[in-house]
Amino acid sequence: MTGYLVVSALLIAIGATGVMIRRNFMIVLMSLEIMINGAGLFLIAMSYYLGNVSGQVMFIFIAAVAASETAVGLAIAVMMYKKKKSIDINDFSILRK
Amino acid sequence: MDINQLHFPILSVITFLPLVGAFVVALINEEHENLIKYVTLGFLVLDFVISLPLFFYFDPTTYHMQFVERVPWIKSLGFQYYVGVDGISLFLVLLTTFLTPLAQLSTWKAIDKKVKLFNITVLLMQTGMLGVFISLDMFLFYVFWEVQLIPMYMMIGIWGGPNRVFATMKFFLYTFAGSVMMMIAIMALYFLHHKFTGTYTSDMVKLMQSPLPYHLQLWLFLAFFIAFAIKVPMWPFHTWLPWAHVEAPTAGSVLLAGILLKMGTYGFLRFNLPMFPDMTHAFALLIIIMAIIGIFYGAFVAMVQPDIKKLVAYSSVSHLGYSMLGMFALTQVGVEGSIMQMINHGISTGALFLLVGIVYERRHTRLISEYGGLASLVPAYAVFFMIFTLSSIAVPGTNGFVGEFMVLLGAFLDKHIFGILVAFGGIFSATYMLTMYKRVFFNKVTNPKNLGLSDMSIREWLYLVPLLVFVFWIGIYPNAFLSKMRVSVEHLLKQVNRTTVVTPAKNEQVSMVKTVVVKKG
Amino acid sequence: MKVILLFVILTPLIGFLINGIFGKWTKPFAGVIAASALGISFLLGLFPILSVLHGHIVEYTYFTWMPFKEVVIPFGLRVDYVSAIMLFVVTFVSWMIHIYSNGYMAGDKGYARYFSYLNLFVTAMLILVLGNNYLLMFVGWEGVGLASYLLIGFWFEKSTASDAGEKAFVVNRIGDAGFIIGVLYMVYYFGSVTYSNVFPRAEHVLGYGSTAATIIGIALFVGAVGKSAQFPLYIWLTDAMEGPTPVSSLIHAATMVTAGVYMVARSNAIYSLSPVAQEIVATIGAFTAFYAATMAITHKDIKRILAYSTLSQLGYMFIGVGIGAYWTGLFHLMTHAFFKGLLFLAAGAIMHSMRGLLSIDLMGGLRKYMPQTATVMIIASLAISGIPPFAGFFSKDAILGNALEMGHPIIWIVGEITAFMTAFYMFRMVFSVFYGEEKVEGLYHELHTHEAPAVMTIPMWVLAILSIIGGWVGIKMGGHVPIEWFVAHTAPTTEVAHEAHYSEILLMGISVTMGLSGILAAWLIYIKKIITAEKIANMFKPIYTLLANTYYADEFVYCCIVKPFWWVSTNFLWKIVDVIIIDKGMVDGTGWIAGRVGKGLRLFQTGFANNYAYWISLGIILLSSWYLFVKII
Amino acid sequence: MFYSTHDLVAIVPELILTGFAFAILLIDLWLPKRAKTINGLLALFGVVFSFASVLTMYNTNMTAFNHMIVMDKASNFASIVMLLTAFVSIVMSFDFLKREDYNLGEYYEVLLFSIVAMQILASTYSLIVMFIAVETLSIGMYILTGFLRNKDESVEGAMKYFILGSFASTFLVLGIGMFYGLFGSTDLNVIRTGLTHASALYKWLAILAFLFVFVGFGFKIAAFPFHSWTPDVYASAPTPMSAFMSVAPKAAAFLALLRFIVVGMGPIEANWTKILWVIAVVTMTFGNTVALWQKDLKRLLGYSSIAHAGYMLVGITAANELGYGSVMFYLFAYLFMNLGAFAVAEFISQKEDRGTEIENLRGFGYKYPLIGAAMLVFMFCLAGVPPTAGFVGKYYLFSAAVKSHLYWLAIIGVINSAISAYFYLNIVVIMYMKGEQEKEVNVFNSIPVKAVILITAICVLYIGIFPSSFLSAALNSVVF
Amino acid sequence: MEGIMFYIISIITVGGGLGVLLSKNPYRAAMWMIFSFFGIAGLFVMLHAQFNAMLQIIVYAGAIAVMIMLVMMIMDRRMLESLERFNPQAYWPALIGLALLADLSFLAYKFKINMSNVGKNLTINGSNTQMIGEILFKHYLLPFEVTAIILLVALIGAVVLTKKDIS
Repeated sequence: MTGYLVVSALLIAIGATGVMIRRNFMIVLMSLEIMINGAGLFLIAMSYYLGNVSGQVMFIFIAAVAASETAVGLAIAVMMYKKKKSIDINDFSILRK
Repeated sequence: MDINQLHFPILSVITFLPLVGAFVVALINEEHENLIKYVTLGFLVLDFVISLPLFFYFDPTTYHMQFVERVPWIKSLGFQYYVGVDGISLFLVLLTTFLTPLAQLSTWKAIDKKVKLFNITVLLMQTGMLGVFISLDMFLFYVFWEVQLIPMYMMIGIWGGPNRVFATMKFFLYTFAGSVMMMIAIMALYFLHHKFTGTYTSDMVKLMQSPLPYHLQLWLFLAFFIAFAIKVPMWPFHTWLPWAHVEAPTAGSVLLAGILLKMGTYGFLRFNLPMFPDMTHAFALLIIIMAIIGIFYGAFVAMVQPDIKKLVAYSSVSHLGYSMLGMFALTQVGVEGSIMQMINHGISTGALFLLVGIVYERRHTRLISEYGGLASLVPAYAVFFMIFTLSSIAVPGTNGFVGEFMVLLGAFLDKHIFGILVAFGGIFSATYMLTMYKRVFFNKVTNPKNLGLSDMSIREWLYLVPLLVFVFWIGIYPNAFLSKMRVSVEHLLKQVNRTTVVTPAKNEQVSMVKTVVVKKG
Repeated sequence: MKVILLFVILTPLIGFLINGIFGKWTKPFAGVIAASALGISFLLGLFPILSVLHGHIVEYTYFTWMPFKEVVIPFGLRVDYVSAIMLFVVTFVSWMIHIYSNGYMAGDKGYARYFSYLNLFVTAMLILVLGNNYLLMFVGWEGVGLASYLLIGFWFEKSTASDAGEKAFVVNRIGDAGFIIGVLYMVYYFGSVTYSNVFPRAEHVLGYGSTAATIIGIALFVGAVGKSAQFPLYIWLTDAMEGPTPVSSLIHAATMVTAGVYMVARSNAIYSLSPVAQEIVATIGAFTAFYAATMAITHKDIKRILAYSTLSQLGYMFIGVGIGAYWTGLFHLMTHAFFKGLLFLAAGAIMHSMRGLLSIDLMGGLRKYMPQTATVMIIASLAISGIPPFAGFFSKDAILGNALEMGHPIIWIVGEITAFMTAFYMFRMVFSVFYGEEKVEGLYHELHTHEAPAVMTIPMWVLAILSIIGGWVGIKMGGHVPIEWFVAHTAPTTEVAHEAHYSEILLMGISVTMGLSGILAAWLIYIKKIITAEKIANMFKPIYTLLANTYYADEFVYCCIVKPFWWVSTNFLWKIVDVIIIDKGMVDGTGWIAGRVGKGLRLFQTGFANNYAYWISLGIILLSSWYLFVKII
Repeated sequence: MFYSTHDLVAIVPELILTGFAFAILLIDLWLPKRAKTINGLLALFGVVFSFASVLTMYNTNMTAFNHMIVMDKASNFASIVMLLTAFVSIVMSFDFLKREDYNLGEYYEVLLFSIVAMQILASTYSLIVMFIAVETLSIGMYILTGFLRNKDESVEGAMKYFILGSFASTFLVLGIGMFYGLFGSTDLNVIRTGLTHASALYKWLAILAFLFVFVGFGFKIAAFPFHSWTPDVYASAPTPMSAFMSVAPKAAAFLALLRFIVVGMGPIEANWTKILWVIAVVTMTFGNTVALWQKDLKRLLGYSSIAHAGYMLVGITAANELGYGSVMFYLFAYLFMNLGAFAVAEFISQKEDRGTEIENLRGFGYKYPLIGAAMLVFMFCLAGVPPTAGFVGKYYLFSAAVKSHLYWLAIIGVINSAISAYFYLNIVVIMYMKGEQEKEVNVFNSIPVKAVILITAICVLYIGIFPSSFLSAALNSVVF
Repeated sequence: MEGIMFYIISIITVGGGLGVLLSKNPYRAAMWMIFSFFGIAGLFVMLHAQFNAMLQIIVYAGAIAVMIMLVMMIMDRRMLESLERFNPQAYWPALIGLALLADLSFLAYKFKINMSNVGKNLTINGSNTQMIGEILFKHYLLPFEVTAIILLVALIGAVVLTKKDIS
């Protein structure tokens, strides 16, 4: 089990690092996907080791949520692009302090 | 046992009448400034008149709360709208109803902008101040305690001097910071009372009998102490006062000095003394030392102030030091003297601020160095100023002497050294007041701007003469006031001494008594 | 009688109120109103005095002034043997001076104000004298201080006058603190401050020679030192001469300053219990008597000479009450009231006609212009110098004689030396002013110097007569001295274990010799000019400078007390402790810290989305690792 | 396991809103541009009907959908808060959208769906439902934040909100997964039973799981260090939505947090109180101290809402009935004061939703006496000065802490409220004490907004003076 | 055998993730992401979650990746490729990421659950899909419905945020 959990941990950490260090909004979006997949893997692993299918059902919800999130995220990306012709998140930092 | 000998909610009426007045004034068009002033004055005077039966129907033979009203308020926690007065608060209520109309009268010309708002503020302040003195429910007390901060804040901030924003912020934040500590203590008291007696109540009268163990009293006492010490203000919590006084408009200073500061001393009498008797004894020495430092420190610093108002402000620190000293001497005459001193300070310092306001209105400066030789230009004004100066420096025959002597005696009977030390305070109060008087009123007129000064108008006479009456009334026949507070103060001291009554000589026995108390809870 | 006694006080009070409130309208008659108020008061006062003479002490309580649980303070008036004397002296001398003032103050723009103050003073003085308890005495005590303050600063446009007034009040306050401490102790020990309660129980409660009695005695005496301007609190009195001269006469010579003596005599029951306190009183008195006299010798200003002389004479009185022979103190008080009052009035008359000039250097031969004034002045000077049969002789002799008898030889010697100096400086003044040549050519002519009007001279003459005959109550008649017998009802002379017996005649002889030799010395120097004053001054230059500058006392007080005090208050207490440490540091500092914390935390909000994610991750890491690594492992 | 109409009864308020949302979705297509206000009115009706249904069923106590959803007083109370907020926000939106020329039906649809999500969040005992509800609500909020899509700030706000929201929700999923792994279910009651008998290791793991779940909730309620989006988003979102966001999602999230913590995490109370203690303290301090430096009213309110979240956490940390009740009461009180304050922000805002700098309030109290007075009331209320609802709320929060002997927490809390008084009062200073405005400031003269301001001010005072009934309702609502 | 499979798939998964993290070019990153998703799907299969594995491939590797690619299509290619790879201060957030990894790995190491039913109860009649359907519609109906709302909201949102300016 630990192996799956470690993979899940790796995915989450990689995704989180991506969010923290990347400037390209699209890649941030991808990193978020990776993260949520890592968490989903955790759930599925639990489901398997518990012998309880609920976890798999939950993953479906999570997938749906992730999809909607991505949709909105992409909409935001388009907005950003329209606005500044750039999707560098550091270009969007007038709100501060 | 509560009594309401009038069968009429007189306290609520006097408290909320100004609020009604504020609404009425709010409805008047801003352009009718005179109408606004008269309506406001009318409400305030009416309020004073209605409050007079308190004095005449007050039963001086009982320490129980009188003119009581009690209505459940916040049922789920047992908070009540519970008001009443005893011999301690009676005079503060009357002082409030008495002083506010005079203060308002002083603003007739001094406030020339936003007159409507000002008068509303005064009326609201009146409600807040009266509420503090009549509340017998802790929560209600706290609500009023904070409520009156708002109008004062507005008053200093809107109609104050050039540094008004800083001053008013300092005033508000400092006192607010102190009073939130009190809020915690009020909560704690509420729950602790439940712990030891099994009932939830915020009824102050009941809480005064609450058996609190020694270690818990400590923190509660300190929390209340901070709130009240800032309000009084005791040295070294006083630094907001000069700011606030200097920047406040005349009426603001009068009400601030006359009434708001009394809330601190009143709070000590209502909370710290009866509720935490052990701590009162334990801290008495410390507080007395602070009070004595305050007396001298206030006087020394007042002596060198270039600004009349600041001088009077520092003198307040000194005067209220007397009040605190008398209170924590924990002798009958000391506590009575402390209350007298509160009243006196309200009258004489209030009057001094009014007087400073009169000259400020004409010259728009309060620097002592701008004046000189006024006695020959405005003799009537000089006479009034002299009389209130004398009252302030406690010349016998004026009210100041009665209070100060009582405090001295009270302190002396507690520990000789206190009385002896403080007896010398009079030297310095005379020094700073008379030096100021000399520099303002005596010598030759050096500043040609002063030559055009006009003497007091009828309106100014009107609001100073009542104060004058009290200066001599209290000075010559204080018994009218003393007799009404006697029993209440006796009862208060009984409460303060309730734990030490049991063979105070042996420490072990005292602590035994305390453990019993703890176990009961 | 109850009402009469009350009206003794009320009449001047009413006069004060009339002139004080309606001064604008009563101005033309202010003097008349005030003087007649005093006259009525004096006449009404005779009733209780007569009653006392018949052996009935008059005491009434009018209402309870301050009822405390610990002590009840009534408002009551009492005329007994001691206060009867005072009542007489005060009302009578005041009356005379009121009359005199009508002439002296004529034309002053503060005419009504002046008389209202004067009446206020008398009211306060009468409360002081007649009050039946210490606190009421204190009321009067401060009240006269207040009146004195107002009157000294009467010409408030002169900065010296207003300064002097303030100085008087503040210095008196030091004494008052002592007084009030004494009262506090009294409340503590007796539970009462009423004379009739305290004195009979004093011995029982305090005990002979007890510390308590000493403390009370000393504390009260501090008050007396302030009010009666004894060393070291005398500094206000000479400055007080800035006031109108009748005021100096009434307040700073005849009545108010003697209140201390009256109070010590009044408290005889307590002083008699404490030899230490008595010793202190007498020593301070003797020292002041001598000390002030030395300063009087060098001064040139008439009023200041008289002021120092007052200090000196007050010292005598304190010797009298200090040694336990209270009657002598009171006796000298009374005679002093007459002759010193007169001296000041005469000085006032001179001032009046000299347009305010006071230096003896400008005068000389004034006798020709002001014969009546000269005469009364000489009478008074003889009285103060202790030449029989003038009043001063009897009282001074009584004091010095008793001092020796009670076993205070040093005080006696000092007293006798002072007596010599007194005679010397008094006649120095008399000779310089009234005899010899005109010192400044044409001055008198220019000033239209003339004799004072009748309204001024008549009171002077009345006092002059009293200065002569006033002392005769001190002549032993029928086995006892009348005044001693009279006073002893209330203030019996302290009994001394070893009373020394000296020949009364011898002592008198020494006193008279001292007085006469003083006059002689003055005559030799100032009339005969055997040796000029300047030469003597040059011979003892350092001493002369010291004396002429009044021992630099004012300078000392200014430099070592007032100035440091102001400096510390301004630069340390106010500007550093208050403004910087407490206000800026502690109060604003707290707010400043909150602001700084906010400014620091604000940096978290960089505006970059990545950075926001750091904080979330960091939060998770910190929170979870606390449990992951710290809590379990 | 079959579902019946019984189950639907439990979600009637949600259904009503969903119905209206769909109605708007359809009707919007046929509406001409000038009649778009009908959308708003429909949404308003939806809220009102939903509100009415909540009120009618206020005392119902039922569970449905396999215990996934309940209808109890707590959820109803929270629903009331949310619906009132929604009502007010919609009223505030009418003229706002017209002015910004964004009068789209989608705005109201998303809003209504968000409320549905919140209601579900507030009334569920299942962690996974909570997660979905949180996400639905978040997505709604992302959209509404970026609604003024031509505005730089809006885009930026939406972007940040989106990134951070998704980031945080991952941890929520992780936490839920851990709970699922530990107890085989995400139902809070099951978790509670499991925890009661759990071994030390399980308890320890449960604490960690709690932490991860808390990240999700903490993000929604803006607790430090998950707060960072708040000021940016509040400052950038359309003002009515900032108002909405500052109250409604918080109410839902707080109730969910309460359920999660009190019901689910009851057995490990000792642990989470410690964690929450720290978080509450830091959150309050952060919000208040940083707010000291703000120049923009909306941004200031953003920081202040962080601080207020901190205060409410104090109530949860107290871990007693009084504390939970007072959190609910505080939400109720906070609704009026914060909405009022945001309404004032809207009142002074210019086209493109700009111009909310505090400096623009200079002399405001004299120019608009009534609205100025209302703002005064809001400011004192937010600072916790009586006689306002804010004071009563704060009083109960801190007294709950005191009741649990968390004296230091209460003291830090009150010190914080003293600090907060500075910046709230600073607004009063600018409104009343700094003289007149030099430059011409055109206010947003919208009658609904003014009405909102005045009515909320009255409510604030009314609740402050007569809190009794509201307080008992709040206290009774949190009996789980 | 299984162990080896696991390692291979894990390496694919994590490697894909790292690819996303490190590649400068977003198109390439998207490819890495799909790579990773396939890996995850593989892991799902190993965990007896066949339905989810399919879902993973369809939804993530299919729909989502395609959407991302599509959106990138409409953007300026040069802009996308020219963006800076990392934040200016990318080092210490990377450390935070490592710390997070350590944290989570330790947690994973410590995480113990009741494993008496490993791999059981995941199918009905050997069909994982049927089991999921049973549970989904019998037990998780409500969240399912809510999921509908979320998708709807996302839909509306995506439209409203991106459609052409109204004016």
